[in-house]
Amino acid sequence: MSRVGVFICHCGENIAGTVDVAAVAKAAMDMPGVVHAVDYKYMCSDPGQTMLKDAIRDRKLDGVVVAACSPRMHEPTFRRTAEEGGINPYQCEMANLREHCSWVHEKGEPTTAKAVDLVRIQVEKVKRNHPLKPIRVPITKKALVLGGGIAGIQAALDIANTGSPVLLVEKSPSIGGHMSQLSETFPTLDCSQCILTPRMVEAARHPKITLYTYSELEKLDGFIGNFKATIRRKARKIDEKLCNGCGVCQQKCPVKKIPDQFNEGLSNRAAIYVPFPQAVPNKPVIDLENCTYFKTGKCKACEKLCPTKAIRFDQEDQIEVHDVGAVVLATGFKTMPVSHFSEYGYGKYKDVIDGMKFERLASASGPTGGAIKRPSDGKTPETIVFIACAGSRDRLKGVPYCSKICCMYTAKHAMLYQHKVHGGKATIFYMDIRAAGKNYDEFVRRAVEEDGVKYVRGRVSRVYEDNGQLVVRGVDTLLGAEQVEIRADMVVLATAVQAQDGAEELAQTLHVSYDPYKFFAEAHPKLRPVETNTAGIFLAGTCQAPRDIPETVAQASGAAVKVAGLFSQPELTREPIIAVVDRQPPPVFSHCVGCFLCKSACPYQAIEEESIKNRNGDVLKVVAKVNPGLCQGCGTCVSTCRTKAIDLQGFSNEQVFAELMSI
Amino acid sequence: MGAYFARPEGQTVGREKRMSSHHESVSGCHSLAARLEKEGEVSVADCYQCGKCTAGCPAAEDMDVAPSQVLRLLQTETPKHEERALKSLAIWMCIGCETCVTRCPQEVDLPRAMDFLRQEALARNVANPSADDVVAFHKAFLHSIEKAGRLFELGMVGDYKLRTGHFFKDLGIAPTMFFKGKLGLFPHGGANKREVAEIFARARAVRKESQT
Amino acid sequence: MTGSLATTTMKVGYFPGCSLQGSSRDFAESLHAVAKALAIELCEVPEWNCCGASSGHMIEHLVSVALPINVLLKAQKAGMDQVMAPCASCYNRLATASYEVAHSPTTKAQVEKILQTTIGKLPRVLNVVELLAQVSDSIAAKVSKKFEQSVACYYGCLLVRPAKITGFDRTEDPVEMDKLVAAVGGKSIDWNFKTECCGASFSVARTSVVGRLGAKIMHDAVKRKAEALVVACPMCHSNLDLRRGEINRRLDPKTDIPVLFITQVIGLALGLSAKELGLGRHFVPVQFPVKPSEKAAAAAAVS
Amino acid sequence: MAEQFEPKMTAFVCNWCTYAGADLTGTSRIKYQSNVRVIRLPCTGRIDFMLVMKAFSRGSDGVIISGCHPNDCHYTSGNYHARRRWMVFRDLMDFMGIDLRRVTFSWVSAAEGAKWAELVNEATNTVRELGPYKEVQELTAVGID
Repeated sequence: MSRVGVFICHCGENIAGTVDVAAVAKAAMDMPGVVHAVDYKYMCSDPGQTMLKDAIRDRKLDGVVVAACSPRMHEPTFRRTAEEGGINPYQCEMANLREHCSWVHEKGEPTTAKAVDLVRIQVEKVKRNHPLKPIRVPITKKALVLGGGIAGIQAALDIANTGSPVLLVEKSPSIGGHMSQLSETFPTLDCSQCILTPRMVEAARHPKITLYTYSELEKLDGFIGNFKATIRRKARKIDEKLCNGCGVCQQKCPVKKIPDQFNEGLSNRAAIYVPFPQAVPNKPVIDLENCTYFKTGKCKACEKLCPTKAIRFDQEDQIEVHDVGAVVLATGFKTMPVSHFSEYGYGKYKDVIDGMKFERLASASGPTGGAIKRPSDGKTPETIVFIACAGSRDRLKGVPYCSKICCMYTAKHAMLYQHKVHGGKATIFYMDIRAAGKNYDEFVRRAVEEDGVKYVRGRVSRVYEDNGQLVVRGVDTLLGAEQVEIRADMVVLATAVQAQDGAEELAQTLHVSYDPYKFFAEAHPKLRPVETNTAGIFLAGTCQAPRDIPETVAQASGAAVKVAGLFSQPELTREPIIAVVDRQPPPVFSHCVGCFLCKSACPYQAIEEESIKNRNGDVLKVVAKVNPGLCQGCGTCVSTCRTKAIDLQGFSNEQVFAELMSI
Repeated sequence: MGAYFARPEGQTVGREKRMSSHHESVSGCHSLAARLEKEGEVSVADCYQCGKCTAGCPAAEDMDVAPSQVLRLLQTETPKHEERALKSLAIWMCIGCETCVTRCPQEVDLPRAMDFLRQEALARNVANPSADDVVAFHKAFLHSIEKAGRLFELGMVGDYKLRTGHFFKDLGIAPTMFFKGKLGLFPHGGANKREVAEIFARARAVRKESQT
Repeated sequence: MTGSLATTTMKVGYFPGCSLQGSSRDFAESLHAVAKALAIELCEVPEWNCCGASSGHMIEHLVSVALPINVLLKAQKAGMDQVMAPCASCYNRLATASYEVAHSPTTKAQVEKILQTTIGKLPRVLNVVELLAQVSDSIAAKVSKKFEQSVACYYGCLLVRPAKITGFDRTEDPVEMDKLVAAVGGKSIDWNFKTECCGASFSVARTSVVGRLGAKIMHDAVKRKAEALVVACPMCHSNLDLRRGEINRRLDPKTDIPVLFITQVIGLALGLSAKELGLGRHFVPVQFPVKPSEKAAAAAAVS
Repeated sequence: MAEQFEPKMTAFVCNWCTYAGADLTGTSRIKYQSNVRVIRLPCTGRIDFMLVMKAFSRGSDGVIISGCHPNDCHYTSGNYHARRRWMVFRDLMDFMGIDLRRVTFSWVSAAEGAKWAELVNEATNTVRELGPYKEVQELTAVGID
């Protein structure tokens, strides 16, 4: 005969405001097996938990139901408390009275009735719970970092500095990411390259970091502490050991007219190329689409002229499999493509460019050596217009969210322009200036007060070309919405930040959740910002949401600490929510008939065949056996089993049926 | 309602809730905004005043109140501002070219709102006097259809002139139009006049009851 | 597929609209002539009524939905699965009305009450450009006299906006008419005001507005060496042709480039006569600078 | 006028997508009808369709089944098994005379709080239209269970 205790949480007004908690407690008292039922303001508070512990002792409870928020929130908390109270943690269940009841229904009788039902369901379940022991599994203390931008580099360095080895995987030929393309950075205007390149080199040199550039993650199997990562190292078609990065191949390559991605197409590169001078590693790669040899079978100029004979036309992609214990996702962002802004002539007029292009124009290492020249004719623009929110906060053509970084980098762009083009006129069309950050608003004010940047509050409706100039038709809402027409030499769009191409597919390979805009979802919006719903996989930087460099670096370090914390434990304890095959005394041995449907259903190859032998070693029966190390507890086998010989601890048939019976 | 606004999944319901409830504060007296949402299925709350509509409006410079400001006047949900919107010349200068709604980041159907305001202005008899000629034109136009089922241009223009007294305007082109066979002297048959007249009558009836 | 459509007679529901019976007879004439040449049979919607045009939706919204739906119901009764409305304004009203009843249950209920019937699946609404695009292959095949002028295709408002109703994928820079012009050997220039408004229904009541907007449009077209404007909307045509005086008062130098309906352009290329195409009805006379090829032809004729 | 019939709805949801999604519905304070009682399972793959039968025999008027979208399953393929099993089972239920309009099978991800509310409301409304599931309940009354 079980002695269950029920504890109903008010969660301040969150639950009590809608649900008649006292009534629920009273109803609970009448449920068979319940010997103790109380309601309290904050169950998760210290006195609340003490109350729970005391009750377990004094009322000799063998099971507790905490009716409060979502188990996804506090189940661990209360299970720990229950354990401290002296019962097995898995004798504690939670009824979700907040997320699934008080927050989603109007105050009233039916809502309270539902609350009672939710409690009854858990009471019936907990009566049938069995004490379980957490499973202990070893940890591979090696981390995989996906993405070699500033987020990935920072995370890799921080993890490596705690002594654990790191694989840093970057899909392009060099690490550095978007930050390596930036000219100066807000709010300090220090040069991006100057602060980033040392980090890139440090990462490359670090004894604990292995760099996998021009590589991609193919597959990730396993679970926290025990992942298997399959990595494809794309063929650079050169021998990295022999190549000394002298660059002769690039100079001699006959194909020279390929738009240079690093310079956003503002300059050209060869078919064999190093993406940019400070690239890490400083080794070229052959781009197969454009290489004459791969197109026609002739040329091989680079091979002939390479002083170290490092060219390898026959080199193939390599697949490597690595054991890792944790994964940090730092795959970054992309900016919204041209197609979205036909009314701004983006993609039609050469001199309507986006922010990244402007960064390259303003960058000392850029195609113009840092001089602001317009792409069409190389003329220095005397008037320039910046359009904020190009695609951001635009339900119709773009994305509804705010891209967060545009206000600041647009102010920076205008400032850089004013510094570089004396007497130039910069105008910014904006809706709101979102400059919340240390020294951010000061920075924007500086642009206005010291550099004379004109801010016009209003959106631009159209941009068209006329006599070699761009006519910008906007509005000044602070003049009671008066139309403004500016003839500009160049227009810069602050295009929206979007999730990286392929983010969705990656999320699916890794089983992490993502939001409607394909940004990876954090485990909790406030309290678990760098974790994902999948244990052992963490987030850093813009793959989770638009953010600037300081935030990105902070989050990357945060993710690193989570990894370090994980690696600091001798071994992992895992929820004992796993399947078990029943065992019976001879001559039955088990209800399992050995059909092994379960084996074919199991996604983790956790089902093994066990032969039951007699003393003389003759096989009497072959039955299924679950490998607790591999089983993840999805329960697919349970519903597949014909004889109900497999059951899932914590969600057993008995328990689930009991839940149903109680409704 | 949702049909008019395509949104990423995971937002509609929340909005439905908000939209149906956010006017309850002004219970009893129905603000124009509330009625526009009910009768015209346009939510002025969606407008965040970026001004893109005004920026691209071909008629803005003939307006006394900019298009985005017209919406602003409705957003306050105060009689004083609503009256200013109804009495504005702007609502009559709107050509209905749909440029604004084509570019509005929030998909606010401003032309539809303008239609609503024009009807309301006429119903309350507060249409801006300097828009008399525009009003006259539309009335003459519809009157012609209501009578003949199809437009009789010469008749309509005549009617318009009577309503406005612009007797000599356009006399320059009329004869040429006539001789080039562009101006018929008689109304066109073919339409079912009675049917059309009834449509007008019932439409007005339905509109009335929809407001009560 | 389009090719086959044209070789066998193609039937399509047809809603002329009021202005094609009056101020835009030239549009009607050219349309019928071209349709005939392309073996397209235009089946007029029986007993059709006016769509209400701008005035309808501007001051009596329900009427502006009920009238077009009434037309579409008649078309449906006559067994038409698509109705082509040459006038951009009519097209827009018909399309908008069927969009509204399809997407707003309230409006649907009201209109059903007004028309005292239930509204089922309505015929699809086509504009003239869509129709011609469907048979552009056979147009190209039938060209007898290349239309060698370089023109500015002017789409205006009601043909392309709003996209959710008209379904034009490039609302800001449509190319459908340009393609047709190219199909008959013409050159269409790239310019700025393809979809800028010309004043539409203000032609009578606010001629000044039409003058101002029209001037802006003509100015850019002329500056970019357009020898003619090509339109698919009676209102655009009358605003830019009929009101040319008003426009020229704001232009220096004044311009006398003609405004042609897309159907007239195609008609000329198919070798139809100026009379058949109603060119004589224009205010701004339709004449083009002589092309070298024509010179050659003339010379050949003489010798 | 008689009092409106309020159906008993039972939902079987997976812990990782739909349960989380339903939590999001809560955190975003999106209201929906209170008829539904949620049974939380690790994965839709765990759903033994005997559970669905049981739910009906225990007096549920309607059942909702929801998990991760295809490809997004936390356990790689649980939802595929569920879907496959559902396909087969649906015919069986149909054969047994269970009214399939009373069973809603859907995907709701952890980010689709609003979708959960819509799903519950639609399913509940449909079943409310259909009325109480007398057929089955009478059977169970006479002891077939």
